[in-house]
Amino acid sequence: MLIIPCPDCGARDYTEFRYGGDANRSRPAHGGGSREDWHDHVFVFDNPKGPHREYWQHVLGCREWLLVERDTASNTVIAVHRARDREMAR
Amino acid sequence: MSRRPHRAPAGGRIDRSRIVTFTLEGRPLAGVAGDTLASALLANGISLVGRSFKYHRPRGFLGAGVEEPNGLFTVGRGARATPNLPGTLVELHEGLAASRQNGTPSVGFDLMAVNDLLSPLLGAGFYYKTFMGPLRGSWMFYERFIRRAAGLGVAPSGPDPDRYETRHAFADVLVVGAGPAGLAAARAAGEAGARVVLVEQDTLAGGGLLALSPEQPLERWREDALRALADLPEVQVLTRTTALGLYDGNTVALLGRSAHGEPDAAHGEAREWITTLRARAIVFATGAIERPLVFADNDRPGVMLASAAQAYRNRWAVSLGERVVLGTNNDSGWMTAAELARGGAELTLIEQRAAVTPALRAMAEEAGVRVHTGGLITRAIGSRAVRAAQFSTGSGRDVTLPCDLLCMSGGWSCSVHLGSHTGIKPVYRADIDSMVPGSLPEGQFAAGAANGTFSLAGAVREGVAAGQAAARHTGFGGARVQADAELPDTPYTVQPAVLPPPRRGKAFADFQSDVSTHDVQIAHEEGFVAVEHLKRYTALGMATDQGKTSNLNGMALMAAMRGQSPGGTTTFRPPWVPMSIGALAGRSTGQHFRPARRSPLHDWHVANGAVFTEAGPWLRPWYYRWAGDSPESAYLAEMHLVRETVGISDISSLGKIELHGPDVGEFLDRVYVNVFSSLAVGKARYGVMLNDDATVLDDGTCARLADTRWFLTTTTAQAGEVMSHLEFLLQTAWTDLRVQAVSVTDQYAGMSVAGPHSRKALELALPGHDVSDAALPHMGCLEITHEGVALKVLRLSFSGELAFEVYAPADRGIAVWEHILRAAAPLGIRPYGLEALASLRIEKGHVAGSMELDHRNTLDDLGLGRMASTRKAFIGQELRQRPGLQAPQRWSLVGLECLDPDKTLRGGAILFAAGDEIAGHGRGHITSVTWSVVLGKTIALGLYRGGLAHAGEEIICAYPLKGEQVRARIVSPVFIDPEGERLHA
Amino acid sequence: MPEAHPVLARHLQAGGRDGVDGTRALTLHELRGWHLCQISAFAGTDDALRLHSRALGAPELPRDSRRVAAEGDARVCRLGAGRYLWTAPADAVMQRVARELDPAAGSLTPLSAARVRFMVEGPAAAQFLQRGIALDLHPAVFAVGHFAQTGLHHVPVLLERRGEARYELQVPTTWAVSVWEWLTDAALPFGYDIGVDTAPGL
Amino acid sequence: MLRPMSDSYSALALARHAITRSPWPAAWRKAEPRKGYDVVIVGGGGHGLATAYYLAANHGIRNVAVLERGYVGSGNVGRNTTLVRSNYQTDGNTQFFEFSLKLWEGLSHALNYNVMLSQRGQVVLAHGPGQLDSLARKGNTMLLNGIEAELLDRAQLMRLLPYLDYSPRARFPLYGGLLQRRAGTVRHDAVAWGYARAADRLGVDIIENCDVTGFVTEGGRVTGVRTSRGEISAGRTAISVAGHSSEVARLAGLRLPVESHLLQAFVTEPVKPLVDHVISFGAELFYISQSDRGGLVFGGHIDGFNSYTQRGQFPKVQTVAECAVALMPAISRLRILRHWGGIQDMTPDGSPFIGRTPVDNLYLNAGWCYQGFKATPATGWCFAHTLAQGEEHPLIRCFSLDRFHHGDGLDEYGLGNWTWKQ
Repeated sequence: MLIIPCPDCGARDYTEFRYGGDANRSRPAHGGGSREDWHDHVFVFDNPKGPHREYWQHVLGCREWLLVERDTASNTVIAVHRARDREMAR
Repeated sequence: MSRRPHRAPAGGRIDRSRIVTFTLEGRPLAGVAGDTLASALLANGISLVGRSFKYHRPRGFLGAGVEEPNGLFTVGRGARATPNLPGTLVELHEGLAASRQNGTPSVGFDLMAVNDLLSPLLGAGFYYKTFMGPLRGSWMFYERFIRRAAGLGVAPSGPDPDRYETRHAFADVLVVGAGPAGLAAARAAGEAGARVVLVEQDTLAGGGLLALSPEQPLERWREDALRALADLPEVQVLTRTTALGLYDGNTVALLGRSAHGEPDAAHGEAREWITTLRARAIVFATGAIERPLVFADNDRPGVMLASAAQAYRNRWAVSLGERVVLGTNNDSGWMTAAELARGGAELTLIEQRAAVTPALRAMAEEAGVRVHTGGLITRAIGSRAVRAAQFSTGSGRDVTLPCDLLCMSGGWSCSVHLGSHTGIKPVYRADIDSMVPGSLPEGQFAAGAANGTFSLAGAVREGVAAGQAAARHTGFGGARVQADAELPDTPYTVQPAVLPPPRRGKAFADFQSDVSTHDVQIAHEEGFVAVEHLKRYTALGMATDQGKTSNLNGMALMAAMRGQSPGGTTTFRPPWVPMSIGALAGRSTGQHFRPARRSPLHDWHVANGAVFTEAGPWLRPWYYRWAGDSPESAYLAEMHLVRETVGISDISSLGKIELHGPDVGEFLDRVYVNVFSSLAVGKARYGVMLNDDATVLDDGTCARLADTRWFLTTTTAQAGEVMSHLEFLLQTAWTDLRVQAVSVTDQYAGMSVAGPHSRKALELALPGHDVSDAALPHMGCLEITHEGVALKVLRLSFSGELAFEVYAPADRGIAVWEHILRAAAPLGIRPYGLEALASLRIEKGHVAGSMELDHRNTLDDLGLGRMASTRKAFIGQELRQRPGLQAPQRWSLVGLECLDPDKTLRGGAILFAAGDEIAGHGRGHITSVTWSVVLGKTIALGLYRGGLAHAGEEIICAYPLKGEQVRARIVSPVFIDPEGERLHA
Repeated sequence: MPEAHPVLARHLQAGGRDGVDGTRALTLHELRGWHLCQISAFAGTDDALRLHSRALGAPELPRDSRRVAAEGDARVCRLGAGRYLWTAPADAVMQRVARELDPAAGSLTPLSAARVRFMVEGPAAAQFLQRGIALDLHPAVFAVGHFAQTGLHHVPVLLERRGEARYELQVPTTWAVSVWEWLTDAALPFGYDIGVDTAPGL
Repeated sequence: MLRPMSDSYSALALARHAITRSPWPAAWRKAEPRKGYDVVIVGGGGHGLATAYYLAANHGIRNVAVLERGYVGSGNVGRNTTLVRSNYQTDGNTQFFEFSLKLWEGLSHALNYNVMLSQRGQVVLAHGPGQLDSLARKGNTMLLNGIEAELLDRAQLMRLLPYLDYSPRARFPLYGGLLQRRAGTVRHDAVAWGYARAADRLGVDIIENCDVTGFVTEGGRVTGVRTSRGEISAGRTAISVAGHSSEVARLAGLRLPVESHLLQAFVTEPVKPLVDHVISFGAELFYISQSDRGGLVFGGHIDGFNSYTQRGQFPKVQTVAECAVALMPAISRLRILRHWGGIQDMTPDGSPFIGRTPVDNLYLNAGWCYQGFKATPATGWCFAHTLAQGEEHPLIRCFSLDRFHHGDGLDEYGLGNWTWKQ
């Protein structure tokens, strides 16, 4: 069982979460970005075998969107942050 | 079949005072409490227990436990009949009905045994080389016979009457296996203060100790250990509990089974249950399994693992032979030989090694075991029961020894499966000729035989160490454990089994899959030498015993043929033993398969003649019986009601979201294609949201209730998606926006009052509130309190009629609904269901979820392109400009009128222009169809290449599944009231 | 005033059942008659919301998402960032906050009808809940006064430990019947009594 | 170059070997890499081997190497649920998968290897009128493209598949279904072995235990590959490594619209014939059939998050079991013998990419989502054509790598633009 430590709720089974995909792609600014930027943001992935930054939302818990760093080769969770904290720190 | 009584008059872990009667193929038999089906059959002198998968050779029990490949039974009657259960794992219970499998007509006389004679044709991979002709499809002819011949038992035909459960559990330390190492580990971890769960697949804790006579002094150690565990409040010992698989996060799936043969399902007693246990540390004390020797006809009934013979003798007091030959290559074979000899058997030990320690010799001598060193068993003689063993002496002479039991002790294979399920490959240890666990990750430990430590004292020492380490890993350190001084510390040495030279007869590596040395030879010749190729080409290790006795022997055979030393590794996949599908499903069966979502008005619908239909998880009124007895007739009456007078419909399933905050307007401007920030308080607007890729995410309305308070509705299907989408944007992309989204879907019952008399209906229901066109114009909203109940009233229409949506707190929903029905009764108001709702919107040309909103279509495809604001940016704006999405030949929304009065349009029909060849993918398809009560004909919505540019054209709707072609005309999808006069009435 | 119709009304009439051993080791009750609402902050207004709501008589908003903050009869759970579930036997203060809260600081959403509350009680309560709740309910981990938002048979629920052998479950109204049917089926082997609690202070 | 056509497989040959006890030759040579090839195919799975076979058989290009990191068929060709079918509705998919099914129908003969195509028919179930309408759209499209299809109502379903749950207990009642009789199953390992043997006989070098570590480029063109067994030059280089497409493409500097996801598969203990069709549940993604050995083989949805672990999550095992019992209540007492995971390329629209890449001389076959196995022969055929001609075969033009730039996504199932929801 992939277990994700939610910063608010504690360690929970991944089934409490909704997957949100690759979080490494930077979203072009609203109303900005070329069609090419948006294409790459929406359709192209690094898809690494190894550490992967990805979104998960704790839908059955606090509903927080989390930024999870996980090794796709082992499913080891390396780090978890609230997405909003990470965004604000940018 | 021998009828000699085999049960010793005393001894064993059985209760002779409790006779248990059971049947084998209907024949009544008796065993005693504590028996397994296997021990009871053997005690009854029944040793022919099955036929092999491919060659249908007669087979007896090879083992006494989880490793058993041969003795598989169908147990139970009727819908409770369960095929393929190893008799060694079936606890005997009163009335148990068992039958043997894979014999035609019976296991005793099996016509399919002819396959054994044909075996030169049927070697590994034979089917890839033949059955191809004479025609291309010939395989389908042969396959029927092969399918009938294959398979083991017969599946039950009715629904399972038993109950299953799933559970969740947590532990600091999980110890798997309650043998000496596991008992010691659990105790050590428990005494350190950790919360411990010790699981044991057997009915009793003790592991290998259970195969020793209960009169032995070691029994005291076992009892002491169990007593110590019972005294530790945070230690749980679960017998009849098998660890099936290890998954990520130190999660182990456990299968528990009821001690009762026929559990009481009516009172909720489960037959089996799956527990998902999350442990912070795990100790694998899973023991080891003895390996057979590979010699000709090593599969004859009466040829058995030495450890199994000892277990039958000591645990179940069943002595299987008076003249026993035991072949071995390791020290444990000597111990077993001595133990069996002490039990009274005349025992000859054939040891492949030329020399052993004096201690072993002395022990054998003392027990009266005759010994031949440097000897190899070469063949078992006998067909339905072994009569003699042939062996070659060290000097190369062949000797035949009469015997009634031939025991094999080919060394021990550590049970490394569980620890390797998450990808840690086991490694081969040459000194003990076995796989041992690979380098385990932090928090996982192995101890005892599972770890290659076979001496009792050594296993307990390792168990203690592992238990302490596991406890320490979870934050419990420092406890002192008393050493067990008096446990025997016998060494274990082994020499890899030598393959006897090829002889007549088949020498099996995998018993159930019928993989012999010959098959391994074929695989070798044809180049299937990689371990996985060997397994897939020969089926080695693929049987229901999952290769517990065969994997290592098969790999050793291949290594020998390749001139390599034994080694290599293989992948073990969960589960450790087969797991029933019912236990995995637990109680998520029948209506509990998935939870159902019910409107707050559900009880009213039930009491008032609604017929329900599934809409995703929701149960919604499909139609009401007042309107007719079938959906086809009822929905028309309900449509008439709405078009002509007034109806009321339950729309509680719509997603409802309150948005609060100073920046909601800006937020909505970004997520909807159209502008919301300019919306006045007291007004609502229809909006469409796109995904980043410009496909339509959802449509709905949003009302501005107050300056910073908004009320948004979504489609039923997309409610969850939209909520997450909004939260995602607020939490990741636009963290500066001061907006909070609160789902209020469950807070409010929603009802739509629709029809030309709907305003009158509301006036009657809400006296004192002004719902006139001036006070509440089209797309207006009001918050009112009526008789103490806060209501939201929105003037919105899905049907195209004058209509109002009323939202009331969920617990007042039925009261408000009934109040409206009562108040507006003079107008003839009635409820209408989903079918009418969905049909009315077709007449009005509104798109709907899963029909037109199917994640493929863009704003422009749905004819809504003009909604897109050019004054502000919105999600999906950029990718919407891609040429493929703007191409004039895209399929877009059209209305269709049926032109053939005697025919009907159908959803899923493919559209062609007049003159097109009716072939290929056409120019579009029909998405939604209804009979229009307004127009008196069938109408449809569809997607058509070029869309309304073809308005007025006559086209063909092809439905070849029914051999139909129907003419239709492309029209505006807004079939009624294009000017909106009804809405604005 | 139109009467309230609890969604479980029909189901609570069914009565209890004896378990495998003929006893009833659980009680499953519905709690009624309380007021629930969510008060919410916006980006950067959490502290302002705390001050303003407090000034209007709301209970102190907790900063921790694991423990229920009780203040008199009122109870508050922090559901997530800037979101607090406030439960009280009367709604006068809630209405005042709804009316007077600075709209730039936060907002209040009534949710009394959005959740159905169950009380699960009895020596087997934890064992019973572990049939569906994937949380460690060991008292050292989930002590009295702790709460968690989690899933039960695919449904989002809020679970609070109200006593050693007493748990409250909050279930979204539209899922409540399904969850109830699931719970009573899960309770079969234990045996159970059912009922309704309307007394305040529970 | 060509070795004599001895030891062709047939009943007669089998009898001859049985009598003489003479050994069979190796199914394929254990080839050593040579310095260079006209075409180098990275990936010795079903697709790579089929491509090599058709290069040799259809185009006479026999100087071909297939480089496999592990052993032949160690990837998804041996991990799937063995279904073949051509019930597709999207222009492009319909023609491609029907072409593939036609090739399946002649494959045992073409390869002289019995791949055991069993056309027992597939039924896709509908649980309501709306779902049946969308199946009708598919069925109509199939018929209009010369592919057989039958729409079944509930009564017909009850006759054909009497063991499904038609009782009022069923949470999602059965309403109807779409039957394709020519759909069925194929013995998956045999496909890899059969193509390997046939390609080998035409001179293709199949090189196992050969890990590609990089591409050799000259002036922006790929001219060879670096491997764990040395550098190999190549006229044209093809990537066909489902599950690891992104990792290998990255070596050439490419980022793909592909994510790797884990799909689990399950097999029960063998039982006597019970399920004579391939059945697909309609309420959730779940499909089941029975192998010739007697095991019930089934699968469900991907685990749902990027993964290269080749092992599944336990809750998914339970979900699949729930679907199995919901569909066929009698299955409850049968037992799962093994379950395993394969790594699957997932794409935003659920459709693959085959053809040229922005890098000269480098060709890509990736992104097959759930449908890689059934596509094997047609992919091999069309990819070989593309490699031989330097231009895409007409049947795969819809599968271009740059289709999202143009807004030409090929969305068969309408699940939205998320790789993990496809």
